Amino acid sequence: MKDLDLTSELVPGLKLKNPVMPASGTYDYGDGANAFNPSLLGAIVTKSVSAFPRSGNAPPRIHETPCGILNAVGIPSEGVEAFRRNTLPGLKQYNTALIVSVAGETPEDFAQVISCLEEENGIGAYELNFSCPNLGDGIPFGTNPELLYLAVKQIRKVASRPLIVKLSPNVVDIKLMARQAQDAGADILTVANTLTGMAIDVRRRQPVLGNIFGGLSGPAIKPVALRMVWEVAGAVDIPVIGVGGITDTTDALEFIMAGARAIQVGTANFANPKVMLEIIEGIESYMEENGFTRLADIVGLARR
Amino acid sequence: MKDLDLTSELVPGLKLKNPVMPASGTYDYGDGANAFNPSLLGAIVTKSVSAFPRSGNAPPRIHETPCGILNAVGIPSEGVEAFRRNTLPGLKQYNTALIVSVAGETPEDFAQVISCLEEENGIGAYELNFSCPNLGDGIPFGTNPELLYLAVKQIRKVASRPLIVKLSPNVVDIKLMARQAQDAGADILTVANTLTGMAIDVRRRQPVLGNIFGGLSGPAIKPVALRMVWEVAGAVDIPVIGVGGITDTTDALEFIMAGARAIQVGTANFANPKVMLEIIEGIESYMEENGFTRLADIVGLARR
Amino acid sequence: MYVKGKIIEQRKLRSEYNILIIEQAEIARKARPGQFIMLQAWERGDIVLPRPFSLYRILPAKGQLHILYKIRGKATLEMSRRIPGEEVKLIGPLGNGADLPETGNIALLGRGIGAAPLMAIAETAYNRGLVVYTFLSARKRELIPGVVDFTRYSSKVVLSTDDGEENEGRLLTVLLEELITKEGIKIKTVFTCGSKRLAQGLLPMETKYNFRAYVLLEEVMACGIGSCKGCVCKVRTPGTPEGHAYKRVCKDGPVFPASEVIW
Amino acid sequence: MYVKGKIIEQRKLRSEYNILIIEQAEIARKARPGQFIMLQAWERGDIVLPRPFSLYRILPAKGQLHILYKIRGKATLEMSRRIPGEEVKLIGPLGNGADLPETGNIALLGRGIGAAPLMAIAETAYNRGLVVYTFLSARKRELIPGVVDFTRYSSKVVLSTDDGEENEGRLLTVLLEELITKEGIKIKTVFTCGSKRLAQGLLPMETKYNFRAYVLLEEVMACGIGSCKGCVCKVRTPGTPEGHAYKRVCKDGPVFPASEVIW
Ligand SMILES: Cc1cc2nc3c(=O)[nH]c(=O)nc-3n(C[C@H](O)[C@H](O)[C@H](O)COP(=O)(O)OP(=O)(O)OC[C@H]3O[C@@H](n4cnc5c(N)ncnc54)[C@H](O)[C@@H]3O)c2cc1C
Ligand SMILES: Cc1cc2nc3c(=O)[nH]c(=O)nc-3n(C[C@H](O)[C@H](O)[C@H](O)COP(=O)(O)OP(=O)(O)OC[C@H]3O[C@@H](n4cnc5c(N)ncnc54)[C@H](O)[C@@H]3O)c2cc1C
Ligand SMILES: Cc1cc2nc3c(=O)[nH]c(=O)nc-3n(C[C@H](O)[C@H](O)[C@H](O)COP(=O)(O)O)c2cc1C
Ligand SMILES: Cc1cc2nc3c(=O)[nH]c(=O)nc-3n(C[C@H](O)[C@H](O)[C@H](O)COP(=O)(O)O)c2cc1C
Ligand code: FES
Ligand code: FES
Repeated sequence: MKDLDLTSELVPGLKLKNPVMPASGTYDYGDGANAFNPSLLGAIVTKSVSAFPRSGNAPPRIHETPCGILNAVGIPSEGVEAFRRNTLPGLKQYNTALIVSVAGETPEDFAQVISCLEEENGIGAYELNFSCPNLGDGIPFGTNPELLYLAVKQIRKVASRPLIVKLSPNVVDIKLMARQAQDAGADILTVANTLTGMAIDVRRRQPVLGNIFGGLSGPAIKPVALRMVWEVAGAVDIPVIGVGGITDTTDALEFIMAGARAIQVGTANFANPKVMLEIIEGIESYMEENGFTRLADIVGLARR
Repeated sequence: MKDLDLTSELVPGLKLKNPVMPASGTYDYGDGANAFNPSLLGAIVTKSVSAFPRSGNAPPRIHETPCGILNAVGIPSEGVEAFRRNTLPGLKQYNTALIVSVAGETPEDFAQVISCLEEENGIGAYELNFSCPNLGDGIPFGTNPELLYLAVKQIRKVASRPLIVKLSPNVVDIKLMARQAQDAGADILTVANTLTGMAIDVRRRQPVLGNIFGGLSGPAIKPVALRMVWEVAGAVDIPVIGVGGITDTTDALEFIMAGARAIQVGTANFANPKVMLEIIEGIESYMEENGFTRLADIVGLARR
Repeated sequence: MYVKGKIIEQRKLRSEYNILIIEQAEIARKARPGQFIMLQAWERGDIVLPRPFSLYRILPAKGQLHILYKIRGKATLEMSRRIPGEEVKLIGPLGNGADLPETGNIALLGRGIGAAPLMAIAETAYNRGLVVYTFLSARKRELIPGVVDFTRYSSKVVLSTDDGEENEGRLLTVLLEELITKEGIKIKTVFTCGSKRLAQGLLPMETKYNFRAYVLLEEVMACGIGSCKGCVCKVRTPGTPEGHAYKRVCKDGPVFPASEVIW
Repeated sequence: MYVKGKIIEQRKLRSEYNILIIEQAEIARKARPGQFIMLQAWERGDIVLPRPFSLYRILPAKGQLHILYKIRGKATLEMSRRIPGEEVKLIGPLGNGADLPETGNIALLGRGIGAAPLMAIAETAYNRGLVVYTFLSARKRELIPGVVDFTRYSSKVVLSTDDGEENEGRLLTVLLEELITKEGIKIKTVFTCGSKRLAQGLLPMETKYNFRAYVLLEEVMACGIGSCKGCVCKVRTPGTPEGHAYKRVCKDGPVFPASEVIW
């Protein structure tokens, strides 16, 4: 076991000890509730932080669907100032890469959050959440190729650290979005966020969620997310982090074999708070049993 | 019970006896294998017919995913001439509306199939399958608003019968696609086809499906399809047929309350060949128990 | 804490209620009344989320937890199929729990399955020497669970059913008011669960009779531990621009001062 | 035909094999050997599709169907948990079935679970007075199912295991050839199932020894009744531009002339 190399160097200076990390907004750090030490993760990823405090959507915010959940949380955030003061110090204590997820409605919002965080040390990368279907009304720029390019370019200017762009799956051509992000200066891509969905309560004769629409996550969307990871990994040269419905080691291996150099686990944390640890161990066992020594040996294996 | 009015007049001349019909490509008519008499259905919908014979994709074509299936059948078709000769006569014998689904790679393909079918009687409407992710390589015109408009306009010219445009869900803005179809002359919209997905066989280290990509259907996609029906029903004036993951009466009622004037059942037919009959009866019971007399009373109920 | 537990007993009550008895010593030792657990008593299948259940009884000596539950949908149906010896997974104990006064009388007002968390409060209060008055309502008599147990821990158990069989279906708040005014009993703290109307009915009584009313809220939960921000309720929060904020039922609650909740 | 059936017995064999005995008189009356059913022996959950299983034994007199199955994934695991008295849903009988010759000798060549449909063929052939020679292989002896039953219906049962315990792990086709050449037995029809290599090995023998070889194919199925076009295999088809076409295993098969299949 000691010869196994699970590290994944996403970009110079951002080398993960293993390829498993939580998906933004789905995992809590360090208040005793944790089922294992977050320092064991390949990275920790924060809930998306916005420039100013936001309260999020009216409840109900969660609804279970077949093999999935709809969430209409709507990115509540303490705002970047409070985040720096209250939350960040705790997160820096873990002995692993720290990725701060950033949300906003305009490129300026993102730039503002990042400018503020640039003064901090101990942050490994920013993940730009361009894909939240719960924010605002218009088509978010996460689904328009030109706007995406311009947004990344503008944000790139203020960010000295690696930029991860988290893409929305609610698009025609994810490859195009990925190339736009790469061309505008993204270092890494996370593929993908939630699919927009809804549910109706037939008894009450109205939409279930307070916000009507929500983001669909969980095993239900895995085939779609995996397809997008496959497409993007073939379309860009920068690393891809795969996310969407990963619930066990086999799921994680599917994403890695499709070309993902790291994976995120979201919804699956709720039912099994130890699932990320199990997946790290599962990848190790898989590599050992199949004679692989480096994680890189299995990245993109199904494409060859 | 005898006072219940389940009819749904989609357009003048196309009045369904009830709002339940099979989704194209998922139901077989009349070779003794049927679990009930297809004449009881609101309509029958054929497997998509193309201009010339097509053999479809290499197997494996089917793979089960959590609460869904991927299919990469790829629209095999006997071609419209053989369809007229061999298949159509049998379908005309049923005492219900007949909808012929049409597939093609170019608007000309569609026009050719329809021109050929215009000479036949007994057809109630054409459903244009613009959304098959398994055809060809480029972005199909089902996902480009301008191309969709032009295609429908061109096909409209040769079709004297009602045109149903079946939209692809793999788009940013389904409302826009719906309005384009309406403006170009579509009479009815079917929302929506399958989401593009894939699966990897970790043991064999390669994609499961012969075609790599397939269309995701079944309960997994229901929240996404329902959201699109809700959006489209609010964006156009023409009737909407809802489809995607409907497996029981409650699912069907969700789509109807979202604004669908009829619904299609696909994947659910495989496990329960009587499911459409059960849904027709279930809608009747629901209406009776809740004091509704006309189907129209519950269409869009959750929007009010 | 994410742990395994073993089912000791699956007890069917009348109607759709069941009691599930789980052996889980660690949680039983740590838990306080008013807290809850996230339970998974089924294999993955199409159910993605664990489900929150109040602790109906906490038996640290036996290392047991009792859950009183109602069969509502697919998760609770699956739950009702588990048999003794089978394993379940639990996250807990979760939530703030109920703060009992040091001395004095408390009143518990529950409707239907809302009685569940009140039992643990009754038992704990009784054991600490507080005097407990319990008021329970439901559509009909058989939908009021645990009356025998409540009687053990309460000085008085008052029932009311919508069908009029018990107390002519009168409001529990009115019956509480009668206890206070007619019998001259002083109440220090009230806990209520299971009905928005009940909680709202207590509000004008708080100052009038000088008690503090707390409500145990429910909201759909994903994580149960505060991370998903899914389970919020609107709570009066001085100092915020709007004067209110969303609080997480799972972490900031489930017990809230009734007067702070914005329904 | 879409019908309900009742589980009569769940029999565990050695290894991962089970036999499920289902009471379903109508299908038992209509079915022919080589046909299959689509089975649903679980509640919906996350399993969307019914699963195809060959008829291992067809007992019209008792109104019973026997399914020999191997636990592979979630559906077969669920199946193995069903107990006598529980209900299952079936679609069937499906497929073309095996055409037996009027007279003469037949040979059956099966690998692993591929033996399942061969049993029904063996039994039917035996009952019609045909002489049956059975050849079965697997990795090891305990993975060859039903040897006792095969012995009842066959003049000879020849085994071969990869671990060399049986017949030094020699190829079944070679063992068949020995039967024909050394023992002078004339074979009219061969059915094979469970191994592509086996089926291909038979091809050069067809003309040499003048028999017709049929292969029972498997492909992932959704509907089982011919409507979804999901379960195709490539079959030589004179008259088509390419000389071959996709045929549906569920409706045009599962029994195909071995020489027509393009692997
Ligand atoms: C803090 C708390 C304590 C609770 N204590 C009890 C208890 O002691 N006994 C009891 O019977 N019930 C209790 N509940 C409610 C219980 O969680 C639901 O009845 C259960 O989740 C229903 O699941 P289901 O799949 O059977 O029903 P479903 O068909 O999924 O849903 C039925 C209804 O249950 C509620 N529900 C569904 N999923 C969730 C979820 N993930 N979280 C919360 N509610 C949900 C929704 O209102 C839904 O409309 C409690 C809920 C909370 C939040
Ligand atoms: C005509 C036919 C007859 C068969 N007869 C038998 C039999 O007598 N005994 C027996 O043990 N098995 C038989 N099989 C195979 C059996 O259908 C699969 O083992 C079963 O579907 C596996 O389901 P699972 O969920 O347990 O496994 P999964 O984990 O879902 O899949 C394991 C493997 O089973 C196959 N499979 C999965 N789903 C299907 C499907 N819908 N249709 C067909 N294959 C599938 C795939 O190759 C897959 O890789 C037959 C298959 C066919 C097509
Ligand atoms: C409750 C909840 C909250 C989420 N919050 C965020 C968020 O703040 N920022 C973000 O980028 N994604 C957020 N997501 C999306 C997840 O990070 C992830 O992309 C998505 O859930 C798909 O992965 P999964 O199927 O493993 O959950 C959230 C998802 C859920 C379920
Ligand atoms: C096996 C299979 C074949 C299909 N063939 C067609 C087709 O020929 N034309 C078409 O428009 N849609 C086709 N579809 C899509 C369905 O008509 C339907 O839009 C989709 O499956 C979603 O509905 P469902 O979730 O109820 O299955 C097919 C779907 C499946 C599963
Ligand atoms: S359930 Fe996740 S924050 Fe409360
Ligand atoms: S399984 Fe549907 S055509 Fe064979």
